[in-house]
Amino acid sequence: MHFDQFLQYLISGITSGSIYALIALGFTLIHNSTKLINFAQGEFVMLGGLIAISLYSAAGLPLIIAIPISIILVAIVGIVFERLAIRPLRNSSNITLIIVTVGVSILLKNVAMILWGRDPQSLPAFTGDKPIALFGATITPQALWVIAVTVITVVLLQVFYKRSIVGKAMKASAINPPAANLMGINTSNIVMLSFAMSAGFGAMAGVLITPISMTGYSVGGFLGLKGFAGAVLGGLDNPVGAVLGGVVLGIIESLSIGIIDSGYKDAVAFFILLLVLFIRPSGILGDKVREKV
Amino acid sequence: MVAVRALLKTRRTGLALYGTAMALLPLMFSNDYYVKVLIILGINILIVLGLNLLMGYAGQVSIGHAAFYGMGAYASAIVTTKYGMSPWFGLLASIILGGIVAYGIAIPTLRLKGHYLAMATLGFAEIVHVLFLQLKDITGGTDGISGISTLSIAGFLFDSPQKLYILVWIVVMAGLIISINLANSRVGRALRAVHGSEIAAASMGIDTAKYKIQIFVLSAVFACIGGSLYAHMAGFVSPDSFTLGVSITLVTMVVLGGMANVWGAIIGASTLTILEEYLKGYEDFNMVIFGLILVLVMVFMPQGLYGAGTRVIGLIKRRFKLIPDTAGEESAAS
Amino acid sequence: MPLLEVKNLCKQFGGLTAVDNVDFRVYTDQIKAIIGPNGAGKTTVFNMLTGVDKPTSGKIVFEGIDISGKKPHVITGLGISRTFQNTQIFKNMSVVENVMVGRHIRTKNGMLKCMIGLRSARIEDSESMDKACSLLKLVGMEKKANKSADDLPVGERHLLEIARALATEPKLLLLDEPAAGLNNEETGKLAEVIYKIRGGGVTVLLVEHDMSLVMDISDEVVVLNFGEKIAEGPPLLIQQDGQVIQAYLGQAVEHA
Amino acid sequence: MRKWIVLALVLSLALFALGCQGATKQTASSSSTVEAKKEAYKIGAIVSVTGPASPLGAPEKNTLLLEVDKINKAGGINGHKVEILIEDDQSDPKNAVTAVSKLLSEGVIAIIGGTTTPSSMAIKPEIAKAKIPQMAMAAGIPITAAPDEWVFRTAQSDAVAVQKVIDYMVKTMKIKKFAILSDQNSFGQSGTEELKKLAPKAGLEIVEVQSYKTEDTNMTAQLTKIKGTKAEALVVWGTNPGPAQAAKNMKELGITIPYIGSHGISNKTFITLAGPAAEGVVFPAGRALVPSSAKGAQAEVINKFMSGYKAKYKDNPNTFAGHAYDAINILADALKTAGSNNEKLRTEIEKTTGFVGISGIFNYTQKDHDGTTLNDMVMVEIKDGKWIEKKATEKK
Repeated sequence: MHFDQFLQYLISGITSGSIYALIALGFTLIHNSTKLINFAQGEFVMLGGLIAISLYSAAGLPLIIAIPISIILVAIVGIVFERLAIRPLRNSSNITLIIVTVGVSILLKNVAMILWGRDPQSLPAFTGDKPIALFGATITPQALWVIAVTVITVVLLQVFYKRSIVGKAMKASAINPPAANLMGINTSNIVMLSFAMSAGFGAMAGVLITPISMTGYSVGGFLGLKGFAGAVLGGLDNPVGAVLGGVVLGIIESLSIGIIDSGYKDAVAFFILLLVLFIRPSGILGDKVREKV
Repeated sequence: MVAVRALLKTRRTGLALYGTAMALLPLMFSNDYYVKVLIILGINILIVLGLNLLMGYAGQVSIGHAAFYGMGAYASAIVTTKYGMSPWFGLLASIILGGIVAYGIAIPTLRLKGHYLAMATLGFAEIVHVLFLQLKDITGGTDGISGISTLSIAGFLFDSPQKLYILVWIVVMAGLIISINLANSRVGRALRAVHGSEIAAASMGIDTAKYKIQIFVLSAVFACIGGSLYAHMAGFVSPDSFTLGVSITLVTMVVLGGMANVWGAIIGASTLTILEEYLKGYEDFNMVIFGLILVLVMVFMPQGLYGAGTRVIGLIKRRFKLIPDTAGEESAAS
Repeated sequence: MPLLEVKNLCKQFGGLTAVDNVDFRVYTDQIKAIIGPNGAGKTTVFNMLTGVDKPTSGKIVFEGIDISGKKPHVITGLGISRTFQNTQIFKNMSVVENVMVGRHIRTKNGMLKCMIGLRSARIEDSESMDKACSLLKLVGMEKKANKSADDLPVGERHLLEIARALATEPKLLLLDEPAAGLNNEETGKLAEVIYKIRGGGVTVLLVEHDMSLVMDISDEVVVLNFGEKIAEGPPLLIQQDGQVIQAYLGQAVEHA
Repeated sequence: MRKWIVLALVLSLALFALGCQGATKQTASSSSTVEAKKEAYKIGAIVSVTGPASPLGAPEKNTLLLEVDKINKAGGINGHKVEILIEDDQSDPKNAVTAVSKLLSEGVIAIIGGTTTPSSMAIKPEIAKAKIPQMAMAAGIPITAAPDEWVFRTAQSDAVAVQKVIDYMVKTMKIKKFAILSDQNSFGQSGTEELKKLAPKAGLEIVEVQSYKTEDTNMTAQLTKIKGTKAEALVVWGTNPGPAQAAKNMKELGITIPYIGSHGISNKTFITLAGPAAEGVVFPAGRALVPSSAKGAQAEVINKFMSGYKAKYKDNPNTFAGHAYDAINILADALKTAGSNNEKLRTEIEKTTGFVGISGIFNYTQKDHDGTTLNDMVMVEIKDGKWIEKKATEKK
């Protein structure tokens, strides 16, 4: 393998990987406040992309306005979702809640199919689509957008968790909801906020990747799966881990195409994921949880 | 003691009732379609019974049982079409293959907890799915395998849905009896203990790893038998039938019916299978309605259909003072 | 020969030393208590005795067998059973079923026999049931046998755990703060239960914060502070030990 | 406990009864129930209206409803109205297996379907057992492989489309080496297998075979590998949106070798999605795409169908809609002379000659159940966002 080829695989992997990373972040957010896996996470991504497309091409709004509106609308969807389907069940078992998110995901996906049709659609790249050459490899400006936003988001999230009161409250309510409640934290609002944020992040990811990969009603399941895998690989409770996991997953996929065979890329990626879990049962950067008895 | 005997007796009456009813059901339909739906229903019940033992009793989530379902189907398909062996060898092969693979994957995987375990089983199923697609010489790739022969006993061919139905329901009844026996036995309690508190279970002398692996293998074997029966009914298998979506549907059946209850598994599998079949006519709105019903049921009946039913019956009993208040408390609390 | 001998037991979590070079012995038919302030390493010692945690170094000898680092279910089989500070009852089962789980190690029917529902499995099951009922009677909970364990108040959860632990037919019973959350009357009952257990030939080692209970029932007391043993002896001596008073009792008084 | 069992029983029975009733009601309402003097001809169809194959199946369903409506408005077939019962297999052959029994129990005289190769294969044995004609709309080779007494196909077999592509590479482009990038679904894999089989016979060398999952968001890694080879052209075999993604990624990587597509991209969606990257893409398609390439009668048929479809569904029909059109109309033609007798109907379909359809001029025989030939496809190039016929003679 030539160096420029290797570099291209790497760039290709990082491009897909940062898409997975952005979605993985959404998983971490909800997991960090509820210990839940939200199977509808991918649908937020899909909704974000499709709403932005409609605002841009049907309503004729400029991107800079269409994008924030789309993110806000999806965040509202997240809030409604939490209020109607998650909140009534806050005393139920985790698996029950997960099945609810599965139901919501089926619902959102198929409503989107009726609203937007079956064909995927695209958005123009934010800053042109002329590829940038880099040591014999190329990268698109939109991929740089994705990478930059991922990095900025994860830094801001770290600051948010470590410095802000709300962020600390979020972590506290995940670790021990009754105790957090006693400390005067409104855990119910915290959960709602985390759903809103997670949905918003999902929508942002959707908007960012639509120019790269196009968005149709059915992309949610696939992207959600990759995001979930990335989050688990990195450690579900750690945003930095989620980003790392997503990017590593993307690079593994890309390199396995280069070295092995594209038909087996998903198998290779999941195989490595399993290996990592067998060695580190809580992901690369995940905390080892000890049960207190 | 008396209570235990009484319980055993009702259990048997229940089984006999359900068994006879299900055996008589196809007599009501001369139509192949209904019988085929009943066969699929039977296969789903079998798999969900096994998955319920794993998830509901032992508390270990698997989002990868479509892999075993598929492995059972492919093993049968390959053994009968490629090697021309008797379908019974196909069934046997699928049980052996499923058992060995499940055992191998269970040892490292079941050390994981919660979502990590869920992801690992999911990843395993995705790998198996890729293998179905890519090992073209063995599996036929996307086109799948056709021309799978039908089962027969001593010259009696199970070549019509009505005949195959009998076999499927015998298998389902066996699965049901096994599940009921296991659920209320020493091993069943050990499994529930692992679910309730793994650390306490270990301190009570339960080899938690061993039981987790055993029940995983058992549930995988149930799924493999289901797959094998499916292959011989349909005569055709392809990777499209064993996707992540199928794994998730199976988990949904377990939770919807009510976990850790054998009858809950039956209710869950029956409701969802029939609902899916019923909604097919709605085409574009099919899955919208399906998703909506799923969300509504879970929001209003978080214990699943069985749990909600017990509660309603408890309320009715108390309303009409059929039983003293104290006993009512018990069912309301559970 | 002591029933249990702990030699130079150490446990480190990362850089933190939770248990540091602890020695003690428990003799048959004793009631022995381990006391110490929060974070002294008492529960960690229990976790190592029962195989939940592996010792970093040191030895645990039970009836002449080195059990350090053995798996929990193996140790239970040898005759050590325990209860938990944060009760670990099986909430998904009824009270009597909880106790029946304790019979697991003393019964034999495996997966296959249970699946088929063999007669031997059923006979064994009803024996487990009888035994469980008699143990519930011992702790005074026979009336709640068919209740869901999840509905029990804290105090009864501790009693249920004791019954469950006894069902494994232990030679040594470890009780981790059994009196936590109990009122005076209940604590009195608990003391009676513990005496009855000893009367039945089971040695008891307990961790407890309730000083009056400890001083009342224990034959001997071990005091831990910051993972180290600072004193060991009969309750009366311990109460007068300067180091103990300084490190522990004084502090406890302040807190009280 | 006992009450529970009873409840479980009642519940499953009730739901089941409900299910059966509801399902039949649904099929009735989706068919055109026009008062008929003679008994209506019931035709069944198994189509992937939802699920991953829905971009193919949904237009097929639309077309079937449209055409049946047309036939009935024209007075039916010899006075018999046509009733079409459409079942959705949700792109899973498992559902096709139950759907076929449902249709057979309704007493259909022929079944159109399935949309995909696996579904078509899954229902083939059952239909053959019932001895009624099956009109498959999928391209996989094994569908019309023996035993093929009862199955016909209206999609151009993959062999035809692939041969067209190979001829184009050999005769027009005059190249020796090419690479393949295909979807991992049945459409892409069937095409790949056929390319692997036919290319060596034409003296072509396949230097690289890559694939992608239908939902993949980025194909630059696969393309990088192809870039490193000596391929002179890239053949991309898949349905939307994959091939559009590939076209865009090729541009980004600066890969300049020609892009040859499959008939899976013979629709406007590809041009919309790929944008400027679609320019210069060449692919095989039925003549419907470039009506000017069709002669006389076929041009008229195509134009009429396209305007009719557009008027009703506000959308352009794609290749797959054409397969449905051909299937229902060939059946209708055969029914005219044969009536509903199954043996006669099959013989009549086998006698179909010169049927002017969307996907080609169909000539079935007892041996050939594929109907179409190389001549029924043309190579099409995308220029300024429009389709033009790429004449084989152009470069000579």
